[in-house]
Amino acid sequence: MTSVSLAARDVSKAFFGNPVLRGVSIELRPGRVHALMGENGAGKSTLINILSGSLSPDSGSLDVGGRTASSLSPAEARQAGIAVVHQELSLVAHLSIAENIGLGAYASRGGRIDYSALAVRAAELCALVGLSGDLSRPIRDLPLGERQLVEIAKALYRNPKVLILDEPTSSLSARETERLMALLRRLKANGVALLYISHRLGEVMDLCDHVTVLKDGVCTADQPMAGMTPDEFVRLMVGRDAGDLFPAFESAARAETVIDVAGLSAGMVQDAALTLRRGEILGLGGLVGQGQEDLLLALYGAMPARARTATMLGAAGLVHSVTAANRRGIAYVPADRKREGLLLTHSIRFNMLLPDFGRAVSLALRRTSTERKLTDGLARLLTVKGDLSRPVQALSGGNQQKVALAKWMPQNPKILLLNDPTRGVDVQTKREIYLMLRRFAQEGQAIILLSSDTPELVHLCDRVLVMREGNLVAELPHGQVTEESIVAAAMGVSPAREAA
Amino acid sequence: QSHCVTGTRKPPFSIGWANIYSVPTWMKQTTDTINSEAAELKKQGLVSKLMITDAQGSANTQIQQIQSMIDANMDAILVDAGSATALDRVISAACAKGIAVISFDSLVDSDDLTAKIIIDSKEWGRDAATWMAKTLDGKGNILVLNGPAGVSVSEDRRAGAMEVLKQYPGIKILAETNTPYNSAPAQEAVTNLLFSQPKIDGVLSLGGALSAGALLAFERQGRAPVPMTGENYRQFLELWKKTGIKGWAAMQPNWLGAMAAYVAVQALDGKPVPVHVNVPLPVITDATLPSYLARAKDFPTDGYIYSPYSQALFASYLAQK
Amino acid sequence: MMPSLYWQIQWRRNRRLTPLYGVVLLLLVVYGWLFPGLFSRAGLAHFTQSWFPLALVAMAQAILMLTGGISLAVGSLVSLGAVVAATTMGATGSLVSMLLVLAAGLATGAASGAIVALLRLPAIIVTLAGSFIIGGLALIILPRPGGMILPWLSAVLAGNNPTVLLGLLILLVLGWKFYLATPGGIALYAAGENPVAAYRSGIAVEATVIAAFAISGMLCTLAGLFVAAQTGSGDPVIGTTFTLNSIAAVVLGGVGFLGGEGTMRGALAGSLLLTVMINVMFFLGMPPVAQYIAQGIIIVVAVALPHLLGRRLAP
Amino acid sequence: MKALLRSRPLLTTLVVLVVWIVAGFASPGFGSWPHLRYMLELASVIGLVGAGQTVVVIAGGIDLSVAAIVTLSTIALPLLSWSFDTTGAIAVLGVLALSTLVGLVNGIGIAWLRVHPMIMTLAMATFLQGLLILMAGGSAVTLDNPIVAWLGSARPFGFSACIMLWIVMSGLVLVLLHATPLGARFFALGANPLAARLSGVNIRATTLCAYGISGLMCGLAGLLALGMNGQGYVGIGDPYLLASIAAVVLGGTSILGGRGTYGGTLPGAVLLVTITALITVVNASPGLRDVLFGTLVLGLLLLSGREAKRR
Ligand SMILES: Nc1ncnc2c1ncn2[C@@H]1O[C@H](COP(=O)(O)OP(=O)(O)OP(=O)(O)O)[C@@H](O)[C@H]1O
Ligand SMILES: Nc1ncnc2c1ncn2[C@@H]1O[C@H](COP(=O)(O)OP(=O)(O)OP(=O)(O)O)[C@@H](O)[C@H]1O
Ligand SMILES: [Mg+2]
Ligand SMILES: [Mg+2]
Repeated sequence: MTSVSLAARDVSKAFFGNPVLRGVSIELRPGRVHALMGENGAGKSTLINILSGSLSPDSGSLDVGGRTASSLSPAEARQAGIAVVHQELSLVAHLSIAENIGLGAYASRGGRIDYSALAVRAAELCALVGLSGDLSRPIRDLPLGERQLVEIAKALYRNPKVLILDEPTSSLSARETERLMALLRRLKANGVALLYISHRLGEVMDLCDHVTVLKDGVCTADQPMAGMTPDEFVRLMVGRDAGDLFPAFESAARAETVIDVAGLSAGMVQDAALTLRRGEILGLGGLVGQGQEDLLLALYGAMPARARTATMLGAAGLVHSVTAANRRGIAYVPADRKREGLLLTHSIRFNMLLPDFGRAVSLALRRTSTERKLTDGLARLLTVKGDLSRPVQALSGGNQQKVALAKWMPQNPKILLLNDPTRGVDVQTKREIYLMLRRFAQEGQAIILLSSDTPELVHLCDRVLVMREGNLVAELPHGQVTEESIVAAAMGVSPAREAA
Repeated sequence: QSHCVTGTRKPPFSIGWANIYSVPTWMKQTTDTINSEAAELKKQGLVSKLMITDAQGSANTQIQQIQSMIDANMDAILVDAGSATALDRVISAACAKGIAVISFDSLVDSDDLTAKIIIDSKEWGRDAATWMAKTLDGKGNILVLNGPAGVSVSEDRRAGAMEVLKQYPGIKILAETNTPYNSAPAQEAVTNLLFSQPKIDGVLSLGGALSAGALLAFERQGRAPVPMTGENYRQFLELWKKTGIKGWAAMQPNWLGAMAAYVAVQALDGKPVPVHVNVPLPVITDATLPSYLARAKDFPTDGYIYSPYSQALFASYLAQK
Repeated sequence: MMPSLYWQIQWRRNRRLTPLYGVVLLLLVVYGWLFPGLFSRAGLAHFTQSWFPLALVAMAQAILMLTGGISLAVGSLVSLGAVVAATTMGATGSLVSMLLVLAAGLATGAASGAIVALLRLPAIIVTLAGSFIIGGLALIILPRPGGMILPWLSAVLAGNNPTVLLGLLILLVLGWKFYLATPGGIALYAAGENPVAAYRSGIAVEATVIAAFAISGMLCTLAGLFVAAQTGSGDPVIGTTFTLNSIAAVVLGGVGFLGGEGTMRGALAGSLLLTVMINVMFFLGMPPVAQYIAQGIIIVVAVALPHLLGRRLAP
Repeated sequence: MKALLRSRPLLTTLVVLVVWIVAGFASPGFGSWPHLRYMLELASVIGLVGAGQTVVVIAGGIDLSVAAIVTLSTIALPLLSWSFDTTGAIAVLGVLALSTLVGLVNGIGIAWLRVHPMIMTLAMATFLQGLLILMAGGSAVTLDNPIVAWLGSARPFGFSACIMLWIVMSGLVLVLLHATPLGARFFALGANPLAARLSGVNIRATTLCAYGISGLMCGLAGLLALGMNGQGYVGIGDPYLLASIAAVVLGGTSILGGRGTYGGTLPGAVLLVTITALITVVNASPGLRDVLFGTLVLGLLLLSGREAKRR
């Protein structure tokens, strides 16, 4: 053992009798990027919560800076130079970006927070992670992607010796991801020990030197990255052979338009024109926070909007409320499941039924048996395992996302507005979701897919619209969609909007 | 010359009525008597306007409102105090500005004002307890029903009653209660006591609607009602008659308000007014009960049946030493 | 030059409250117009005295609500403060008595906070039970209104000169601003809005909550001390109405029920609105019925104004 | 955690039973059936107000106007009585409609004007106070509404009519909360209004329903209080504001919304009445009695009311 920055030895953890980690060991070394891989619910976040002092293990020990302890407190972890970018972001919504970045570790002068020092340092870090704009904005006003950048900046603020990142890129676009990768490489060169969790295989293989794979709370691999192939990875995580991640592209678009709006303005969105046809999958890309989300919300009636002309599903005019949208057959899956998608303290079953409550017009009593059948079916479809009466907050992040998506299935919506639907979802499930989207399209549903995961846009979409500063700046047909073309359009490098 | 009044104030006078809380029916009835007295005095050219404030039960707000009355330079301020001591300073301030301040009903402790229209709460308690002791021949188990704790009227009545009861060792206090001066909470408390006290010979109720609640409690639990004191609350008087108990009721007549307005004008008008204006405690007995009930329909069902009043009556009390 | 980060943050927090400030200002102008004496020394003094105790309890309530709590014991604590001051001042002198008052608030507050934070009981019901216990103590100490406050103290705090009171208020607000700009102050917001995030960021959430309760209790008994000075005596039930009024002031001032949202300025503006409204209605010569109805309407309008004006706040 | 949460109502019920048994041994009259029945009668009024309060709190709000609505309905009953209405049914329906209407106005202020529930309902309470000054002591006639009198005092089969009404209403409320779509929407709205809205819950309609139900329940409670007291008066509703909130929270419903059940409010209401009764029969100074009351509430809360641990 040469130098070990942080290690867990044989740790186990159970929640209410359900073992989540069983004798897992992991060793982080300075100047090495360590990948932690596994399916949704494999126990990755639990392990890093133990490493960072947010949870205490039931058994096993931790080695920190040459000392062995049975558990850590968050304060001790911080003293040991451990910083975490949490998957479920640990930001305070009503405080400003800058205050969040420094939270719990402010430099103070005469007892007071040194705001000017904080401003300087926060601005520096924001530039580093690629977050622009006013640092006094409260977190609640930021789209998810930007929150993720703040969370990263917050971890960096602590000058960590050990940096743990739990799906830091799950809502970042290619451009921000690239920047983050460069940053992490620099940290690695400076001797920081990194632990990196992601469901985006490409990133992991690019960045990481060593990998630990968890399956059902047990370590199934702990080896150098060199020589690993994607297929091998999937086999280690899932236990069987992987197929292709993306189904073969085959357009199902029909002639009939379901959305035709022009001059749409809402929130950041200015004067956007957009058509969507039955059976079409329309991608929405660009850097984070360029107004893509506002566009979806406007079409969903969840945000005040106006349009010069609008026809949606044959009826004139925009929808002006969510209930009206649902009635017309429009459904929306938000990216920030915790805030916008789920009732965290309620059961998985209750969450899956949510839109059905909204739709039931009669005051007749709910029938438990029907509800049970429905939810059991959805759980099987999306491989959400375990007791459905557990609160949804007890699910792993990826599985929560599945629940947020599942609830719309019984509605058979005619238009699906998806805001990063595979955020934090493991490869296996991603594949299932992609297949499902294809099937929906073939059945004639129209889909708008806002995605930060560029390969999704490349492989799934009939067309991709790219947004920049609230404007639709490019429209790329399937064949022309590449990672480069999207980034170029997003950065304003490409000429004006190309014709479809 | 009366206390506070400087003689520079000329009729018609402006009067402020600083009510502690105008929602309860007793207060509404009182305000009505003040209104009609003010109307009368207006006709006589003595009053120009009547300004009413409502402190919503807060002594602090009452201070604020009296301060506003001082700021508006009212000629007189009538006060039903939310606290016996809290208004001392603001009342002194009013007095210092030559404003006639009249305290009635819930009195202030201070004497730095034009007049207090006194129905002695201690005496109230003494008389009630004396009646009860005599009725029980100095021997028996009683309940004592008090108003809210920490409020001077309630504490003073109780102090008076205890003074008397000490002299009757044969009378045993089974339990005491503290409730707002309302019938429902009193009924609840007495009912609970009925279950734990098999033998009760009398209920010494020290005010308001408490006795009505107590009688209802006896009735609803099928217990034979017992001798009871009380106040001129209409529901109590009606139940008193209906159940045929031996009863006794004192009265805090609502026309104390009208009288306060009258006294204020007298003082401002240069008539000498003593700081302590005593009003003999009006009492209702089995004998006088019918005369009150005969007028019941003129009063709200959840109100108080007070005795008739006139300026002549007020004048006679003022003249009393 | 760009305003500094600190001021930018402050400005953002304030912006949402502009309509409320507008209503308060309007009422103040109307009041000053109806009663020009307001601008005299004594006029200002008296108005400040009316406002001061409510301002203090609003601050006390705001601190708790920022940490995601609430107190129904505010009124009892005010009574306790008044009673302790009025019963001890004669025997111990003013300084010791004042210290006793503050200590009583700190101790009861910290005890409630400890019960809430360490035993994990809901603040609303703990403080409801606490209101009976504390109110009962006040009654035991002083069963009937009485006691006394040294006249010089009454004169200084509640005489015809507003300087001391305004000074005290400014001192408190500055104290609060200072506290807010310390790591402990921000911890208050963080622990209220997102305790898990606060905990993960290394903030001692329990300690923060207990500190908030303690400070809040002290502000309440301080209000009690002032009420005693203002009235020259003690009254064991004088504080009762402060409980609901403090909550009204704070919620009017835009402090959220779920913690972490809102400002002390808002709470103070809310308390000012409730105070000035009473005087304005008096000088407009409204009868009690109209006072109640107008009060209900003014309160709703002050809060609904942003929506009525078509301005949209984030849901 | 889940199992413990679910049994909060059960724990509260157990606490009530233990208190009853212990007090029954200490004082025989306390544990007698007529006394227990009487306490249930008292609890029925708190329980009904608490039913509306539970619904509102679960839906993420709070209703501070319950006391005023209860009073309003007792004062309004005589005003809505006509001589041709011999059964009193029209007056009763009129009162219930009026109280529901007040609740709906609360809902409109909250859902459309986006006024914070505390502010809206507090302002409504203030507004109603003004109205009560106008109404009270005016043309009020003695209560002679047969239905209300029956509700307040009848004991068919030795069981009080008001308790039976309470049981029926409890059943309805429990079904509403836990077995209807509307009930589910209350929970969704209280747990996360934004997520509920994006999932197609009609926030405005749901809010309106919650406050309407609260108004209706207050109206019913007012009729019961009126029947039991034989006489309405201004202030008759005052005790029910804090009592209803306390019953809700004692019963384990989260004051922050989204979690809870009326099944907890039921024993919560009984517990409050029981503690009050206990304190009444204790011979002590008023101050000491208050201290005892608070300590008992706190102590019993420790047995039944701990929140789940954070980590
Ligand atoms: N607080 C909790 N209470 C109960 N169960 C929990 C809790 N937190 C996590 N679990 C369970 O522990 C298991 C592991 O969860 P964890 O969050 O560590 O998964 P993960 O590997 O991070 O998954 P993902 O990739 O989806 O984020 C899951 O089955 C989850 O349901
Ligand atoms: N507090 C709330 N939180 C979340 N959503 C809300 C809230 N209140 C209302 N909504 C929902 O937000 C949607 C839009 O609200 P908004 O106020 O913009 O509607 P509106 O019809 O434009 O209002 P108005 O009719 O007052 O002009 C409505 O469908 C409403 O159900
Ligand atoms: Mg995870
Ligand atoms: Mg609109």
